Amino acid sequence: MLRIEKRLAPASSKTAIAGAAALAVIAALLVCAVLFALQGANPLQAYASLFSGGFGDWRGIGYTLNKAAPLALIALGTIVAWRCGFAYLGFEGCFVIGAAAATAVALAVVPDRWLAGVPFAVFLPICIAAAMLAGALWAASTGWLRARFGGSEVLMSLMGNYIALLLVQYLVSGPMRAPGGLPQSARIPQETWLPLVIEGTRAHAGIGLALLAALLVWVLLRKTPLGYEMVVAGLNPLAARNSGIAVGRRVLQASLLAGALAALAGLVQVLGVQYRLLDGMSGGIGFIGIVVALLARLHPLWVLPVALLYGGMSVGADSMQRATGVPTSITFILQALTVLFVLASPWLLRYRVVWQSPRAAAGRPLGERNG
Amino acid sequence: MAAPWLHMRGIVKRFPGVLANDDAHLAVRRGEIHALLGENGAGKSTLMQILYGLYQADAGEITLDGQPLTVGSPADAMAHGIGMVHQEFMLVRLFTVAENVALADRQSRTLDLAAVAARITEVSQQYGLQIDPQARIEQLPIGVQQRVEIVKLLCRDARILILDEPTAVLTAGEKDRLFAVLRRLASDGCAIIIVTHKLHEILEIAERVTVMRAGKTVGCVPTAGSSEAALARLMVGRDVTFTAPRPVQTPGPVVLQVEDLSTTDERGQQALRQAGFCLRAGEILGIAGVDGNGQSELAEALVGARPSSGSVRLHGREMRGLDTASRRALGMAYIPADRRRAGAVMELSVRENALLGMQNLLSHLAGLWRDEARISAHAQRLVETFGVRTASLSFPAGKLSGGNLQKLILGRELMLKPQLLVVEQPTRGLDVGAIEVVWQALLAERQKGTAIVLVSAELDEILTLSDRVAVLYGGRIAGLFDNDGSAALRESIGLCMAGVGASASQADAAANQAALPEQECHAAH
Amino acid sequence: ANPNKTTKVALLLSGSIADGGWGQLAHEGIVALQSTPGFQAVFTENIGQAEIPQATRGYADDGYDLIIGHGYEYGSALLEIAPEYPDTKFFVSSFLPEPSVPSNIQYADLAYYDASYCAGALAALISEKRAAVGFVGGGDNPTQQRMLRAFVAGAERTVPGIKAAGIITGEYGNAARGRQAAATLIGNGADVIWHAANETGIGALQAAAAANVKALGCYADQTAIAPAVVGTSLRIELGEMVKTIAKSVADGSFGGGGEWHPAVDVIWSPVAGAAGDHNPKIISADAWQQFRAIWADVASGKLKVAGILDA
Amino acid sequence: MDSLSILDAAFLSTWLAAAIRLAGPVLLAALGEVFAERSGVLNIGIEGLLLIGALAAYLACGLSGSSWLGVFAAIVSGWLASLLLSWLYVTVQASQVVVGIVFNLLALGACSLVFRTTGEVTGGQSVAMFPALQIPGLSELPWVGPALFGQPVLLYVTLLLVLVASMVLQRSRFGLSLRAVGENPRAADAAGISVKRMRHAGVWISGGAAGMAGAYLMLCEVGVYRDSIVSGQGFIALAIVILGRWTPWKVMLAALVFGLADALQLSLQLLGWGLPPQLLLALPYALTLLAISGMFGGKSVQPAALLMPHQR
Ligand SMILES: Nc1ncnc2c1ncn2[C@@H]1O[C@H](COP(=O)(O)OP(=O)(O)OP(=O)(O)O)[C@@H](O)[C@H]1O
Ligand SMILES: Nc1ncnc2c1ncn2[C@@H]1O[C@H](COP(=O)(O)OP(=O)(O)OP(=O)(O)O)[C@@H](O)[C@H]1O
Ligand SMILES: [Mg+2]
Ligand SMILES: [Mg+2]
Repeated sequence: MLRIEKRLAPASSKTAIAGAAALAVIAALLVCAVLFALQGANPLQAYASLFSGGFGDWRGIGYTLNKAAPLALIALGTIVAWRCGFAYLGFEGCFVIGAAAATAVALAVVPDRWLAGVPFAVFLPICIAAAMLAGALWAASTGWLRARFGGSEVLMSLMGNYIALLLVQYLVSGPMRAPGGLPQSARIPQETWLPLVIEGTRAHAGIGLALLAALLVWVLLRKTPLGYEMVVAGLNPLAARNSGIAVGRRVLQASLLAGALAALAGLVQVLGVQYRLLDGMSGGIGFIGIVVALLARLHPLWVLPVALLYGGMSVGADSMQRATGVPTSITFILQALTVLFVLASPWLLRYRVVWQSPRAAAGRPLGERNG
Repeated sequence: MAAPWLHMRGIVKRFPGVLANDDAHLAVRRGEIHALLGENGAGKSTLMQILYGLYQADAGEITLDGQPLTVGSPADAMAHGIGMVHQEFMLVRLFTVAENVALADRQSRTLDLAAVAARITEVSQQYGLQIDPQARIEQLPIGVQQRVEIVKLLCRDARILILDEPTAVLTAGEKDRLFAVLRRLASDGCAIIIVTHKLHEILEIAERVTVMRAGKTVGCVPTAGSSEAALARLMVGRDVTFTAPRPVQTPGPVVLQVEDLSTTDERGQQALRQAGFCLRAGEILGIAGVDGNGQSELAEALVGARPSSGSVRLHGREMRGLDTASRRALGMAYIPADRRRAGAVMELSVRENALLGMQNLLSHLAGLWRDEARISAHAQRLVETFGVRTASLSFPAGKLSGGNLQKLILGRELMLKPQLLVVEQPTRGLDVGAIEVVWQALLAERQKGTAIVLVSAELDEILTLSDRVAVLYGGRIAGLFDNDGSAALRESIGLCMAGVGASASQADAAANQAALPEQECHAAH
Repeated sequence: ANPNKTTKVALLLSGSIADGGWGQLAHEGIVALQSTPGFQAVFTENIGQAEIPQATRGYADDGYDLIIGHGYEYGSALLEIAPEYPDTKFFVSSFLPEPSVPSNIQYADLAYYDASYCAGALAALISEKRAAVGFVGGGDNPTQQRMLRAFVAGAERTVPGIKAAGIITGEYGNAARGRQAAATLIGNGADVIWHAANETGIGALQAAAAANVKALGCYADQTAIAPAVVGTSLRIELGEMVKTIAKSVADGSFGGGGEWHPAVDVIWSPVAGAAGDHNPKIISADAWQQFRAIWADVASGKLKVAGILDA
Repeated sequence: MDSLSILDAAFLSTWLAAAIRLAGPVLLAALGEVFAERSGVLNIGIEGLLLIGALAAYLACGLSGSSWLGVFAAIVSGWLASLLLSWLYVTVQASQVVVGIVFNLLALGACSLVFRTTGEVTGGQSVAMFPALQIPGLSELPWVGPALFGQPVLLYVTLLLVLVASMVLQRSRFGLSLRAVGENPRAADAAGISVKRMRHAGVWISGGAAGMAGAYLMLCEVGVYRDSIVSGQGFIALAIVILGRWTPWKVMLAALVFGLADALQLSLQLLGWGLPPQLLLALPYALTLLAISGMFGGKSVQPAALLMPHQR
């Protein structure tokens, strides 16, 4: 007979982990298939358009890449911060701060402003530097508060998000508001837009920035003594300090880098997609980026595939909604369930299914159980 | 011979990849103090945690008074009168003593802290333990915290008390007091199981001792008529030497000069007051004292892990304002007391732990890029030189036994070829075999001319290894002695630690010595 | 136009189609089109600000003939996308953002200020204490600010001596805050409340009901929410708007490149559930008559609200 | 009338009344969250739980016509939803932050779908709401009377619950165990307390309380369901717990601070000073941030094991 029993230790092979995650995704798809059927839509057709929307053609791939780029950048920021023991949640704030800085610089590329007429190759580094600096300082303010006074960065950064969002809301409804005025800035000049990288799609160069960032973060954490110090400081600050690692400084550096990466995501969104600063343009991306990082198990190279999958799924969800006309709430449910089930999937690894003849089961001595 | 009261038979416990208990036995009688002995990793703690319901055995049975007993949880254990004092105290630091005692009290459904406090007072008076029920745990010294643990059990009428390495953090005086309480309890009919690595303590307190090796029980012998050597042989399977000869050698030039060093503890209390001493190459200075008298703070202040005022000079160079990294670069090394929490990174491999502190040396491009080949070679050499028993270099350090982990940390620091080594409690919790290895390593380092500051709560250890001994009391250096190995010395150190023996002249001498300029340092020898 | 061709219409919404107002009314137009021969109509709701470009291009690439961006959020995004899809028509239910726009995109001036002015006038007319009337606004944007000013002008010009005040809550979807805004106005003397804040406005009506002061609904017929106090609701005929624009695309009369200006009585209508256009228990016949006169004057252009506001 | 002056009694009392009304539901949700966090779980999912409670209250009250039945349904459904949360937080030990964030998305989708399919059970009408309870005599007091003594019954229930929560946390065996689990789970485990059971209980309490807070929102403030009804109040509740340092009566004061700032932002518009509303809205968050930064001491007030999973 089939029996489910608890393992001594959770299965830890890569196949087991991937298999459990795949099971989780299938379970989410099955649950939502019922919802589709109840709404009178054909689940198979829905899932076909879910897949083809995000990956089925170049156009969809272009959107997927655009979605993935900022997600990946925020996830990389998460990795740097969290691996250094800085459980920062303020990426929503860094994102909009970075977006605001990028917009401000891009809006200076007009006649009579300080960047009038600079070529893109000059503009871009300046803009990236400005955005990253703004985000870095924003995140590092929390890092500094923690290093200096010992407050919890988890809670502080949650509060910081509101302040950043309200600050940007103030900017777009006040000082940066475009004439004529909706709560948004003027459109940035076309010369400052990120170039498109795939013919016939909207895919912009942001994905290249994300790729580069992933490589750099991987190199930092795996190949450099600095990264080693950050990881050690994250795993055991006390031991790190005793062995001569300046933990406070590493945390501050990690928070600077994390904020800079999330701000870069904001820049990518402004220069690549929105072309202006808007109220509410983050829309939770700072948190989804954290989700991506965790699904990638805080590994910088896994971030890209996970971000692409997540991005593709939300692009696909749009086209699924167009194709089936079901309420968007079902796509919310599908996305949320998929993530929750994947997060829960390690739980499956604690158990295994064993085949056991009934006789053997009866003959087992009492107490000989696995703990 | 009376039938055992508590009997554990054929206990098997598997952890992933480890057979922690393999057919282990334990038989304890009513009113008996029973010791459990074994090398690090022999499975003592595991066996006790099974008895206390924290782990479930894979096989085997437990009987109490001949009745089979199932302990599914600590609550079960307590219901049967089994209580445990863990190596790491299980106290909520922000709670008061009364709240901590009430926490584990399953008897009443309501919370009546006043009644609990009254009971604490009653029990502690009965056994001569002095405890203020309203004190917050974080304000209490270690020795008192342990008393709280015991009172916790007594308030719940525990009849079988398990103590896992209870003396590892206690001073001689505290230990004596603990033993008095244990004897008292035993005479009242309790059974006490005590896990310890200190053979003389076993001979002193226990009636019988069960010895474990690699998860198995290898024997149960009465202590009467036994000796330390015999126990050690039983446990390790070979003869063990208990003394390490400290060869006579003339110390070299002054390495470390400390003047007026003061610092505070976590709570902002003055923990170290104007300490001063100097130390020469090839010399070991033992820092003795009752735990919590500023020893840790002194060590941390020396290596820059704790902000301090005053002067620390290494080879005449002022260290003030330098952080740990810079001080290490200038030749300091540090082995903290709590190896698991402060000395190594449990999640990382042996190889990555061997790298700790050397990450910038074992690199290309002046610290920009890791040099993997040299890192591996370094780790390999460390493991070989210091005999760290590990499955591979990629084995997680957290899964090493205490002794092996200590060897790893010791080796790591010594391979930095430090001029000054600050080491705290180097053998705490280690078995006699491992202690031997560590002592030899420290003496070899002394021979190479390294100056060593040795902080230890073990007076024996200090007297075995040190050339000179400083006693800390209340954050002050209350006495500074040359170690002549005499019995009188041991006595005066003991008195000094208790804060009574520090005669005015000695204290003055210490204070003077603190201010000694370099030449007088020479003259002192 | 080819009579055999189906016209494909897509409606994009930032909020929900079940918001009981702005989104729901436009969605009703889509539902109507779905049963109209010659039309295929779909919608996507809850589109975040950042998703607008992608959602719009998705429909445009799928070959939709008309894409309606419902709300100010779409103003600039669709303006940027329209030139890429010359064969697709775009419509945004908000003001013209720049003087000249491509010929395949149309904006709308939905007579908000005219309606607000009339609402202010009616509020003042039905105020019993004739001391103060109040307005609760939604998002903090110039349209809402100007609606507030139109409301104030309508009230204070119609009943001299009355004071009109308003609070812009900053959100369209926060009913609890809408309630407190209205309660604040009532506490400071207002005895008639109007709102233009969608779900936030529901809270405003509840505050009026709780304090038993008169209220006027907005966007949809909101009589049911607080039957005892809502005298009438100014319903905005967004369903009609959707149908009108869709038909103009189908028959080729789409007037792109500028702004659509329906008169106030075309795009707004007073409704009060079963009671018809107003609840006589709350609005006296006399007040209603005076309001109707103002309404007609504004609709005919005899009374120019824009002129008053810009003065 | 020229009543819009800041020193006017009407201005002050309406400001205070609005503040208290805004504070009520978040205070209730925050009280529950105190239990979750005191046990070591940061339950970011209360935003979603509030929404679930609001919908349950709307449906139950709309179908039965009884407000109290609405409250009951909200508590039960909040608790049911928290079963999923506590399984993920405590049993699976998935990242609490991520579970909470994603749960909020799930709750929004599910509530929206349920509302769509069940439709307007009331035909667009408000459900039966709790009226403001005028406490005779007291509610006529000048300045504070209407604000303090003219509120719906659930506010008084909430204030009572502040007292109950205080007593339970400080004076009961359950509270002691819960706090121990949040401070030192290993010690609690060794004392025979089931860490998991206490944490499940903490999350369930926050589920029930957040559900009830949703009912508060629905049955005292809004009356009809919309997807946007909660609009961030769950997150404000989180902030309030922090500002109130995990202590019920301080949480109550913190809720009042938030309510006062929010209501002041509304009231000040009547003065026409033209202050950017964002400034006042950001104020309580900035205050909270400073309060938890450790700059003013007390860095260890946070439950020591918050966010830390426990394994033997
Ligand atoms: N939680 C665990 N997971 C995996 N292995 C464990 C665990 N606990 C103990 N072990 C292993 O079980 C063996 C026995 O450990 P145990 O703690 O019982 O030893 P011990 O005799 O108490 O050692 P020490 O003298 O150092 O305290 C060790 O080899 C250890 O590696
Ligand atoms: N989480 C764990 N996973 C695997 N092995 C563990 C774990 N925790 C402890 N061990 C093993 O259990 C053994 C005993 O642990 P214990 O905490 O008693 O440390 P120790 O070796 O006695 O050192 P110390 O006395 O300094 O605490 C260790 O030797 C270690 O190998
Ligand atoms: Mg042990
Ligand atoms: Mg040990």
